[in-house]
Amino acid sequence: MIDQNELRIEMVQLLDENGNGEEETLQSFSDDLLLTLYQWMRKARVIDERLLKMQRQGRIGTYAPFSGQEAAQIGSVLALDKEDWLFPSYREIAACLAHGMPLTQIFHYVRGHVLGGKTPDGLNIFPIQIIIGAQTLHATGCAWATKLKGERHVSVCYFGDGATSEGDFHEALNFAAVYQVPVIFFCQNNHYAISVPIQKQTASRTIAQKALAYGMKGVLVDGNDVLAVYKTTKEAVQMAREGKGPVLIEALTYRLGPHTTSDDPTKYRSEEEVERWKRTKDPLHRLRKLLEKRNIWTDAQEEAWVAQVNDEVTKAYEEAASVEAPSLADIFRYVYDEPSPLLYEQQQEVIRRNRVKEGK
Amino acid sequence: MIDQNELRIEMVQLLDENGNGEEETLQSFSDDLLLTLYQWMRKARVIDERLLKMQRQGRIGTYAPFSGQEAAQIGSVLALDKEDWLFPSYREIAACLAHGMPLTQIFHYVRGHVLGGKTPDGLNIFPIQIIIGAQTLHATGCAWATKLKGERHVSVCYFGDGATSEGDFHEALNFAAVYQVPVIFFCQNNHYAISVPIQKQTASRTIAQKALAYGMKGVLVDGNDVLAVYKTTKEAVQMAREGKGPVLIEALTYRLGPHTTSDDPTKYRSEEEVERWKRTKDPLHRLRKLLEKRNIWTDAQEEAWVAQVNDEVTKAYEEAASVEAPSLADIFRYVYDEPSPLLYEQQQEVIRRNRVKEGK
Amino acid sequence: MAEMTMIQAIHDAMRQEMERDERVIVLGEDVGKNGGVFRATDGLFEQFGEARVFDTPLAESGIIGTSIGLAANGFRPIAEIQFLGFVYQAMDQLAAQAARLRFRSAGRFTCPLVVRSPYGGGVRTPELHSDALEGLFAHSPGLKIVMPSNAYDAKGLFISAIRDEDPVLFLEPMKLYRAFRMEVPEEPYEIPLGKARVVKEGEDVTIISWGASVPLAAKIAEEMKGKVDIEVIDLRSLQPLDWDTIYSSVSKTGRVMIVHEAVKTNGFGAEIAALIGERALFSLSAPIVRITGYDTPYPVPSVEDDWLPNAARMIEGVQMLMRY
Amino acid sequence: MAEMTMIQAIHDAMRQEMERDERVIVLGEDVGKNGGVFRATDGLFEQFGEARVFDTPLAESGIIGTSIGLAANGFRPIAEIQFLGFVYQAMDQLAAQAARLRFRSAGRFTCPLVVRSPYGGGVRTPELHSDALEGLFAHSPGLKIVMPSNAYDAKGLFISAIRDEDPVLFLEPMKLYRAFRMEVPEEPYEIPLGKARVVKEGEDVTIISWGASVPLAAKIAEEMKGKVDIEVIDLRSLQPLDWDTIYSSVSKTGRVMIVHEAVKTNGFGAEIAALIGERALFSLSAPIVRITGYDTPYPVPSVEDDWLPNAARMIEGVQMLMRY
Ligand SMILES: Cc1ncc(C[n+]2csc(CCOP(=O)(O)OP(=O)(O)O)c2C)c(N)n1
Ligand SMILES: Cc1ncc(C[n+]2csc(CCOP(=O)(O)OP(=O)(O)O)c2C)c(N)n1
Ligand SMILES: [Mg+2]
Ligand SMILES: [Mg+2]
Repeated sequence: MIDQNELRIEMVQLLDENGNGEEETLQSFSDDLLLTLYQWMRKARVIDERLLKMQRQGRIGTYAPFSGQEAAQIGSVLALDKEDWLFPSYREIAACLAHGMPLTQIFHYVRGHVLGGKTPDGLNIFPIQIIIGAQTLHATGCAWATKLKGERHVSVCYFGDGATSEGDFHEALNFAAVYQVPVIFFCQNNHYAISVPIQKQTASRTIAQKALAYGMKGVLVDGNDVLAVYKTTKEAVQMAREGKGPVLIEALTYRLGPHTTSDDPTKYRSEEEVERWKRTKDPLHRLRKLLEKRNIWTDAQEEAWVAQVNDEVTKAYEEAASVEAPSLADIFRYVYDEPSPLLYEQQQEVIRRNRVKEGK
Repeated sequence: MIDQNELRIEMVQLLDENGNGEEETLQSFSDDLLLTLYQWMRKARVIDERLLKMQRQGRIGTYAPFSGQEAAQIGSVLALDKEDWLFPSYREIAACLAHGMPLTQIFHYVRGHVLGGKTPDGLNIFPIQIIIGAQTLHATGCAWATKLKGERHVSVCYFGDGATSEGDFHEALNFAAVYQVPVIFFCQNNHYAISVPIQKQTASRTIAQKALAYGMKGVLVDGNDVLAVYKTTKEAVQMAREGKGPVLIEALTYRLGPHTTSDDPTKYRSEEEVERWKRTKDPLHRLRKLLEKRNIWTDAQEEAWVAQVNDEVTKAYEEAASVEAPSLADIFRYVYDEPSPLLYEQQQEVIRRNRVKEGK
Repeated sequence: MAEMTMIQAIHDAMRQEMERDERVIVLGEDVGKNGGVFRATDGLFEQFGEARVFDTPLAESGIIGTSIGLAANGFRPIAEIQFLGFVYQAMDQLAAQAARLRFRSAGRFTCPLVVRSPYGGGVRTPELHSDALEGLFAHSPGLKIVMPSNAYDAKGLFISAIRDEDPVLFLEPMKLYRAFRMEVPEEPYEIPLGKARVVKEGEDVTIISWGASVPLAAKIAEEMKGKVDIEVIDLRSLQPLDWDTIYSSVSKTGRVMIVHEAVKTNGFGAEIAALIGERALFSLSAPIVRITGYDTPYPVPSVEDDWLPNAARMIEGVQMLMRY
Repeated sequence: MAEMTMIQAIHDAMRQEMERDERVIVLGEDVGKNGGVFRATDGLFEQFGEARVFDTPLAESGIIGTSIGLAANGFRPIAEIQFLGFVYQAMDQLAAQAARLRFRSAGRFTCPLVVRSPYGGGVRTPELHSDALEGLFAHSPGLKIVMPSNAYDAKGLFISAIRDEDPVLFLEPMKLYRAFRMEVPEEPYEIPLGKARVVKEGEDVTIISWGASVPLAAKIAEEMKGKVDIEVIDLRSLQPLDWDTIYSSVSKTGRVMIVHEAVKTNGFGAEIAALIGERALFSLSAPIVRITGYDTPYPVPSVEDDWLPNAARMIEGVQMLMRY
């Protein structure tokens, strides 16, 4: 009988919790790259905290914070080319930003503006997916198109541990492996799907091993080690780009905050557990240690950087808030290329009603 | 990286194509058991051939023959207790019969009678499932109920290689492993889903290895070796019954006939391929060889047995055909426990219309 | 009697039925330790333990599909779909499997299953959390559909749903979960499925509604009192449907307005209008008005209030009817 | 011109569009080497090769879901669902994903996808192969629904569907695949979506129908000629809907019968009746009749002919209408 206990699966880690690692490996990361990775992680953390605060102030809607998962998102997305495709869920704000999504666009989304899903032209980021797992199939289809056209772009699909239980995940990985399309399935295993711990989500010891069901390559990486994530993703992307097929990456990580702003995580996880991850495994912390060892980042620089990001956030918020509030009539433009006569009638009714309301 | 090429998966085989095997292992099968297995396989083959013929004569509707897969079905189902639950697809007529389904019942089904799905009381066989893979979840739920009630029945779910691509298959195996319920997922990998060969169905080298995605035990067995199927299933069932969780069994086999009576298999597979399976791998053939070696079955016995089964078929057909043809009004009884007033009205309309038609 | 919100009433019904009948079990995403994202199942895990209350993997088809097996083998599962917009993932298991098990097996197997799910708009949720999809299930024979509009009904209808021998979809208007408190008996009681409630009697116009839209309809009727005498009907269940109550009212008023949150085209409002056009045509003195969601996907929070049936649209509808 | 069956016309449309536009690709179960279980895609694999025609794994959500990605990234997939009864497995990808991609992205991404699927009864199929489920999709904004009733329309409508910028569900009445031959132009042509066809003009009764039921309606109209002058409308597409043609006819006849194979409750017939009740009420001189499948799951072969709309039921309906 085949038994998972006979599988040996090692987790890729380059930088341990204290910022130490094999010297040679670490040397392969230039100062510039380390700084870029760190600055993006720090920036993401600041933005996340500001968004959380704004939600509490009622300035934006329900929000799903990602603090704790910066290494997984930034490390993977910075390993991509700008033309590569992203398929995010609600949790991948950091990845989206680092791939080029303007912050104002994020504000449109969290403020419930009609433009919230309208990725700027030229940027290949699919709208944020709410239905858990559904985007895995879109990513596979998109990568399939890329392959058929002979382009070299890779599609990267983000999702959580919970998403691996959905049928769509299964069908997406199977199609991807059958057609050998250039897609990376990037699972951020943050140990919980809302309140459900990974042990209740699946009996498999890792998510990476699920790749075996599809004859696909799989890899487990320390998701709080941005260097490991970066390197692993780079390798996977290169394989995919060269036509060697899809890869499933499991990045082990942890969300430090609630599932969303409507969630009370004390119902289902202990303070000690959260504290442990916060204290010993914060992804920013360990890279910061390395930067310090290399003497390439100071407290002053950090302060200036945080201030600059805070400014950016304020400006982006103001810019977003200054965009005209949408009217219901707008949405009718996006149902079909051309509305049917009956739909057009409804749109006209809305416009009329709107005029009445505004006293015109 | 995790790679399927590092997996070692062996196929369980006890009896080779010439009816040879390890003497000691073969000795563990009593003459009685061998005879029962053989007689059921032979009986199934005769029934299948008769049903095919009747379909060609227009006496029954579309039919999905199973010839070639007798060892997989008979070997597995005879390893069960009578109270165990069966979840068949359209291809498992042999398994259903050997688990106790009356042949008349099969005739009701293939004749499109309302009673076609009405398993006799006391027999735990779910109605034949048409939606590929959907029954995997029912089997898991049923086994879960068994476990919660503290009963010792096992649920056995049959499906094909194609079914493993459906999301439901994935969700069913995942639930089964998470809750450690006593269910056996029995996949008859007959190498095709209608016209689609297994290589286009999945890139995984075996279906058995898909068990690893769920932290479940998996096993690959020669599906044309009834002894191997019997023994493997017995072991899996025992594990499940003892609370050691679900098992995925892949039985490698081949359907010798068309997918259904509407299918033309020459469109997608070569005659040589079919011939090879027919000539060298027929599951009846190799057990027959063993029986001959043991001197427990003669041509005369075979002839008598075939005649007896043919008789049974004729009688069952006649019995089924003598049951009153259903009327449309009957089906209204099975929509709800009690029809709603509007549905009752529709039923009355049908009854009235029927009376008019019959000139009453 | 106790003052209860609707979510408390639903919780109460579940708890009491679980106490009464050990075949009743609860499963779904986050329904256990977390007590459900709306706290509908709060405390059930603690009270009944992990052999009766199950946090499932994240898979809707899995939840409904395994519930069918559980139901066929002796249990009475209450399965939660966390938000109704996620039910598309379970459509086959609901509409082709649960709905047809009795039919397919000519009565040998049955599926006494309650699928409960929050639905409806006005609460600024992300996409696909607010969709009203009852119309899909009304087109799926073998399912029952119950949509309560208040705490009292919710408890009584829920208990009937659990005791029913067939699969029942129990759709809970999340906007109303904590909107009102009302007197609810502490002991268990049943409200039969298929009996509408006349919320308010009236002579001029009939408003037919269910779930989330009922309080709005009642409010309009109240507001317009003196000017227009509106009768408000709360269908409570769409399947089975209480045609008799609709018929009596329409015969009396001759003017009909149907209100629902689902998109207009092929919403259940269409079915009611069609039944009236078939069976009560000559009672009508005015066209049948439907006030519904527009024929677009449910929109983003910033415009949802204008998209939903609202007072302005309903009053205009009533005024139009009164012109006849 | 050539004499063609409907399946040939559909095949022809696919082949010609694939020749014209290399973004058009075909995927589905058994559509490649096997040419489809009804031979709709016969020869396409041989002509266009394995970079344009794909035998997919057995997974409907996978077929539609990957098609969305293909469509968003430059292709125009034609995806086959082998029988419409299997579409439940793809409901999320169809109704919540394909239908909403344009909406969700405020126009940035679109989904020019055709999902074709055989449907309809009378051919003695196993369970869930005959279900008419157009009503579910009519309640899903963002989708278009086309249901041809003959070879000529099938080709022109199919070509329009492929060239459309939005997802189109193209539902093919399998009973009619080879039932008739008719003259079909050999060159490609478009029939615009949203334009109904008046099959036969008449003064007394309007029969509104689509897909599989149209030939039956036409036959009844022919049979009753002299006694009742029946106008027959073939909607051709339900979304967009040609209300103007319905309205003209109803204004003229005042008597309406709607015929469809889907179950009655919340079928698309309900929507048409509701629109008439809303916009043409005072044109009516008789109740609106719906002749449809009964409100049960599609039954076994031995009783399906009585379950489906048939001549006896339709004639009775017309006679009832003429009593007003
Ligand atoms: C199909 C579907 N089912 C349920 C939900 C509700 N829901 C939103 S997030 C979530 C948990 C997701 O967990 P995971 O995939 O681990 O991602 P994480 O939130 O941890 O990043 C659930 C159940 C949903 N959005 N879609
Ligand atoms: C959900 C669904 N999709 C498609 C079909 C059509 N169909 C019937 S059998 C079949 C192939 C099944 O192959 P497999 O699972 O290998 O079983 P086998 O027929 O070989 O025993 C297909 C595609 C179906 N019945 N249900
Ligand atoms: Mg998670
Ligand atoms: Mg097969």
